[in-house]
Amino acid sequence: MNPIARRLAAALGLLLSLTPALAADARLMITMMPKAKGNAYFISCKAGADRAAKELGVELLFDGPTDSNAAKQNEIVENWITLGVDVITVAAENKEGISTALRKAQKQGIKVLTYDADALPDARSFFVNQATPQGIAYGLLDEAARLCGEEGEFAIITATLTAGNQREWLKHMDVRLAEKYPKLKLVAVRPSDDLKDKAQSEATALMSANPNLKLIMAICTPGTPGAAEAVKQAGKTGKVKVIGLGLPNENKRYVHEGVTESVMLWNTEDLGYLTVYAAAALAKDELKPGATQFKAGTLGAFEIRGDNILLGKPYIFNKANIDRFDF
Amino acid sequence: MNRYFREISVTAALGLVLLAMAVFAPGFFQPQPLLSLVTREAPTLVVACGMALVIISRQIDISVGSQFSVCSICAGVLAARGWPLAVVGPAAAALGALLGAFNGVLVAGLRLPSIVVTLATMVMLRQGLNLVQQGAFVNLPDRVQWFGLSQAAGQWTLVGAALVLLVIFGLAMRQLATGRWVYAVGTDDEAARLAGIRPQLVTFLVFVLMGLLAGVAATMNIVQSPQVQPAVGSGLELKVIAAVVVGGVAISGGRGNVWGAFAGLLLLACVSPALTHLHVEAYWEKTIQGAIILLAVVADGLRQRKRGEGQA
Amino acid sequence: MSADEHPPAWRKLLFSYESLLLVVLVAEWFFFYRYGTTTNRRGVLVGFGTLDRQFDILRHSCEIGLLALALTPVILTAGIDLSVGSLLGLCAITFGMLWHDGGLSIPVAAALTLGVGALGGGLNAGLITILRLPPLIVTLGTYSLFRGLAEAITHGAVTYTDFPASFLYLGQERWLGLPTQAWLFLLAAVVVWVLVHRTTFGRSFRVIGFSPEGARYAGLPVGRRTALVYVLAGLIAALAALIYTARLGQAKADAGTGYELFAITAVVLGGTSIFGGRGSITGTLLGVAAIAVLKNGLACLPAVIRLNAAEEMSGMLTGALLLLALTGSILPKILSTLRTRRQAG
Amino acid sequence: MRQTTSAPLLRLEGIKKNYGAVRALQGVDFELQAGEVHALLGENGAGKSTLINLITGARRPDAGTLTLAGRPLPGLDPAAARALGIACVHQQPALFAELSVAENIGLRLEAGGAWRRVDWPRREARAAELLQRIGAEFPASRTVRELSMPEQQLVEIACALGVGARIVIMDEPTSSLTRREQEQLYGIVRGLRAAGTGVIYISHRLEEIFALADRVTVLRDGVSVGTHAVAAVTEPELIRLMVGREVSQLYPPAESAPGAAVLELRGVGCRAAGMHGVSCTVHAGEVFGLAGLVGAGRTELARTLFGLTPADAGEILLHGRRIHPRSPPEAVALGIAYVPEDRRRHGIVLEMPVAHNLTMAVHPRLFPGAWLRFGAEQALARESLRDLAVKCPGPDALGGSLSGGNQQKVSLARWLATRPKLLILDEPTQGVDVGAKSEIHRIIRRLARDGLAVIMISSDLPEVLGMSDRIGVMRGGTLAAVLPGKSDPHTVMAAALGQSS
Repeated sequence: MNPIARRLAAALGLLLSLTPALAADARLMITMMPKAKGNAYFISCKAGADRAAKELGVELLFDGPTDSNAAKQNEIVENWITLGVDVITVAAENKEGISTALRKAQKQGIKVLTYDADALPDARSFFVNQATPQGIAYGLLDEAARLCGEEGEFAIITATLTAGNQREWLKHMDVRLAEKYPKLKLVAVRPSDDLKDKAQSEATALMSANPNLKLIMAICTPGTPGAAEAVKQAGKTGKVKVIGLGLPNENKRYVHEGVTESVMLWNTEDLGYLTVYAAAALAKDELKPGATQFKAGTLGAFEIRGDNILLGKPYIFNKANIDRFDF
Repeated sequence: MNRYFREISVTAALGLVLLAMAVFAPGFFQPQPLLSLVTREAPTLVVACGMALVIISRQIDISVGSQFSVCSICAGVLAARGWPLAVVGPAAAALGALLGAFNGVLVAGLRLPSIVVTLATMVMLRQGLNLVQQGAFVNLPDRVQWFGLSQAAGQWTLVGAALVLLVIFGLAMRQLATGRWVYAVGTDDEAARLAGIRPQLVTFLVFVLMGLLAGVAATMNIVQSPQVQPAVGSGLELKVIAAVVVGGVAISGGRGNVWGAFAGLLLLACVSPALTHLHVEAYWEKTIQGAIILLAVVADGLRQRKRGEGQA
Repeated sequence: MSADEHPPAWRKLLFSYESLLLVVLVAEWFFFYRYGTTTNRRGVLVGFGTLDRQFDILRHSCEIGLLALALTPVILTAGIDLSVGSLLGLCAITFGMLWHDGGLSIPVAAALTLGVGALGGGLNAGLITILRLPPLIVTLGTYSLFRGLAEAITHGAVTYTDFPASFLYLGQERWLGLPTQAWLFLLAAVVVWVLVHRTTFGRSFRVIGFSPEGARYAGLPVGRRTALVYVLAGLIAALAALIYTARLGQAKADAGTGYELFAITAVVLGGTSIFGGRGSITGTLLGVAAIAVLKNGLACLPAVIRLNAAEEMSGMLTGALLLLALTGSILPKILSTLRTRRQAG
Repeated sequence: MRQTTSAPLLRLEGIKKNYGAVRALQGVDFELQAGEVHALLGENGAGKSTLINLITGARRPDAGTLTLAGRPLPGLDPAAARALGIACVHQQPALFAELSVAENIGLRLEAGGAWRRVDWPRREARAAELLQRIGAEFPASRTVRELSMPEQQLVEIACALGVGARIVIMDEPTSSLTRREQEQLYGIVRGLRAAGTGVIYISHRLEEIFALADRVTVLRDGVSVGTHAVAAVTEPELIRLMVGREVSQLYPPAESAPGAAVLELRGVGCRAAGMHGVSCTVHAGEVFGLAGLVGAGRTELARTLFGLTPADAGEILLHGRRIHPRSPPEAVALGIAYVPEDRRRHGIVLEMPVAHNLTMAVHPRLFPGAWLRFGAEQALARESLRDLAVKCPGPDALGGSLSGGNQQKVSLARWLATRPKLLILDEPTQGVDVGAKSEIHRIIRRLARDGLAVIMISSDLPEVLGMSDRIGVMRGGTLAAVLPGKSDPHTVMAAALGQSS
């Protein structure tokens, strides 16, 4: 696999022939931190971000923990502070946890932006909001309710029991369930440790444990294909519906086979793209508090509400449209 | 049959759990889902067999999880580039054997403590994989899944294959001279040397075998779904070690067998689905698994005390 | 890594494993100082060479450093404790719970947390000394158990935050020029050093590590001494939990996941024999430093940054370093055997 | 007496072997005829074990030649040696503790490839037959871990028999056997000789050699100093050859009059240790010998007094005060010292400096407040080393680097440093060379004279008789008789075996 070869060669090459230090190029230095590097969701964010960086001619540093880990996020931010970068953009694993480090960055005159998952308001200038936790939770739940006819049993597969954003979504869902879908019953929440295979096992168990389960909702990207595979193997395609967060590429085959009804996700590439543009603007003082609109390169204008730059409604990918996306 | 007390007691415990499930959650036994769950554990069983050997020879290998991942991804990449499974499988096994051989050289050749050596290789392999793969899924062509057979056929093939391997190892460890040599080396390698056995060689081969089985298991895993995730197999090492130990293989070497490991694995593996069926909240899972491990060793301890071995 | 704590002759000191490690560490440091430090566009000195960075390294390595300190006596007795990382997590949420839900004052909650840590260590100690069970397995069990309890108590969900600044000072501010927790770490290091190198406790640890039977027949209280190392480990894990909580300003059930491996790596890299008996606290400290500098230094190398591969590379290099250290430690043996072979042939 | 003109079964010529700097063998010649028992004598460190290792192929000689029945054997390894019919009964049995007796024997005897199938029934049958031949009472299915030391020794011997060996090496085979088992062993050895097997017999017990051997070769400092027909030499001559000097008399006379009672036992027992109803009194300044067969409960009694297996019956009085030691630390605090039988596993810590070994039992006294005081430690160590004339480079030398006799002295010195009231010695001279043996005896005497109460466990009957002021004889877990010091061997033996004499 030559990408591998290339990476390794690059790694060694760069390490040995010690490249000119960062200062050498006088370009803006923007950093971007995902919750977890390995996560396909953020990899596609990076794709968009890289595109933006190329257009703007800024240096983009993309780094984060390999597993979602609040402590590591802080350490990396602190490292960036001492590297004297211009802008730090973070998808916060834990609101309070990260904020201490971010405030420190602001004190050093580094601009701070959050995307995907927000930190405390006073720890950043803007939050690139792909969709509020509430929006995601309600979106998924409404879709689920629609598919189940607003009644019956459904189950949820999460990343880990401790993942912050997941808990937040679940909280909103509980509220929504209570007030809007009394007949819809959440029978179980099972962790998948962000492992597709574990999600598959869990889903299998869920189905046999709850014979009249109508739907499985996976709220972590590896979970959705995992659950779908389980349903497919159980031969319950159509009988037990699968929805969840996920990237088109990982779910196309299941959507086409009719295992997965629909996958919800905002356009992650755009998210990355917008974030970098906003960051650059922030550094150049083109983006100031109080702005109500922001124009991001080829994507055109985005609305700013308060200190939230809104990416727009999440997409619902389904048979009809999923082939139009490649990320 | 005092000699096989542990194996029997674990099997009994497993029986009890299954009985309880039959009473409180008969749904647990629907054939199809059960088959799927068992299939998911088939690769783990293969790895557990290897781990049993390693621990019987008084070593330990905590790098199996990483070996498993590396083999899975490489196998996946090869398959994705259109290599036939008939080539991919052996290739993965060979790669595993190679990784195992590396551990083997350090442990048997240089006589370094296996726990530290494999700790190092575990980190190196895992991080190396992260470096080159960056967490990206590998999508497999459709023909790969279930070896291109029907799903049921594929699942039975995998379960069958795992069980065949289990039986082979079960018999080999008891009936073949080599098998007994592993026990001999695990009990006292100097005595083994005097008895004309070559402990270094045996240890080395055990590690190679461990790696090979990890490779085989990886292949058995990737054919179960159309994608491979690089994070696959993280935490596998502890799961397997726990299973083997619960199954009555003594960490001090020379005692136990793969049958016990099999029972131990099943016991630990059915915790999660059992909880799901009993509608117990997921966050008790780790606690219960920990409790089972402790229970098993405590049972050992008490029994040894009764035999008055605790003394002196 | 000599077995006796005698103040050794300068020769011995010069050729000791520790001094070798020190050389490696210094080389490492200067390498990163040279290639990891630059001035950025605004002409500000940035990167590895800055004082801030050095302090960050200190702050980031305190928890793992503490766990390494905790593990050194354990490994000296030829034991192992895989549960320290999980215990850190359990203690972190215990503290959060006691303070937030229990409404206790910070000092009281902290004290109780230390108690819980000692208790957790006590569980290991009891199973290992009273039932004479292999530490590897016992702590493998408690490794799951403690983490499991942490998740069960919080349902995995609860995250305790909004700790008072007075407490966060412990993990985020400086006192007398150094990060506050560094002082605590230093204190712990000194205490453990004295315990291991200057008291009969440390001596008995080694005896037990070399030959538990020999220790028993020498009239040493083997059970109590062995129990002590595990209880101590639990206590220090609890301390690490407090510092961790203060540094992040949050207590969560996943605190300290995987730390045990880093700690063990540091201890072994520091020259403590996994078979017991041999090793030193100095070595452990150097081991911790070597790993911390490597990890943070790589994160300052432009090449590595551009590949966003700091974590992966430090992982791989640490592993390699560990293998090198091991091979180095047995090199003399190999050479001597070769020499005798040559004489023979 | 056999003809020594026929071509020897085994011949060693000019054998040299170094371990690093240590020159273990510096030119040894040795020959073994078919159908003879050839005793190998020599102080510890004279090179006996090295020689065995060379013959069994465990090690390679640096120089010299081995010829088996006229055929030279370069590059011999354990497997090859076994194939040539060379078997060895090791002093410390090298067995697989976790495996069954049958398997232990099988692993040693069965030749053949790695992939051959194990024929369990045949294994079991063969093992059973061998055990029966040497009159062992335990089944072949038993796990070795559950066997006693002598029983394990018998397994070793069974292996040697099993190979149908042309050469059998026996390294102190009787050191831990009971009298009855010894007699059985003698029978076996004579049987082997009659069958034309060559037996190399190593022992420190001269009477054994005179009872059994045809010829004897003496090693000293890695050189063979002569081979003699046993019929043609006397004990003193042999001893002179071994130590290279005249050892006036092995057992120093009792010179002290027993004083006040130090230890008093009233029906002491311990179920776990299988010991019961022991009553006796030991006085200051006396050596109380404990005779009896192995497994009669002597070591068990010692371990009970030392708190390793606390007593659960009767009462123990020390200087008239009731005591109940529940653990070694308690026993030590009470002034009880126990020098264990197994030097290398219990007596000293091989990996640690002599100084640490010497001070191990006196931590509380020597290091008040648990603070190590290196100066005091060194001083104490030097003093002890001087007192007992231990041959070693200095306090910082590792315990493992010392010879057996000196290790024993260190182990003894450690306990003298505790200034005990009661000193228990368990087989103090087992596997110790003649020179060191007599030195240790003199030390014991001196201690008694200085008013210490000494309990000396020994399976070496002459030693017990020679050293003891009074002799307690144990049988079946209890004290069967207490006899005066100068009783004759037969009464003691009779008491030990339970016959009324």
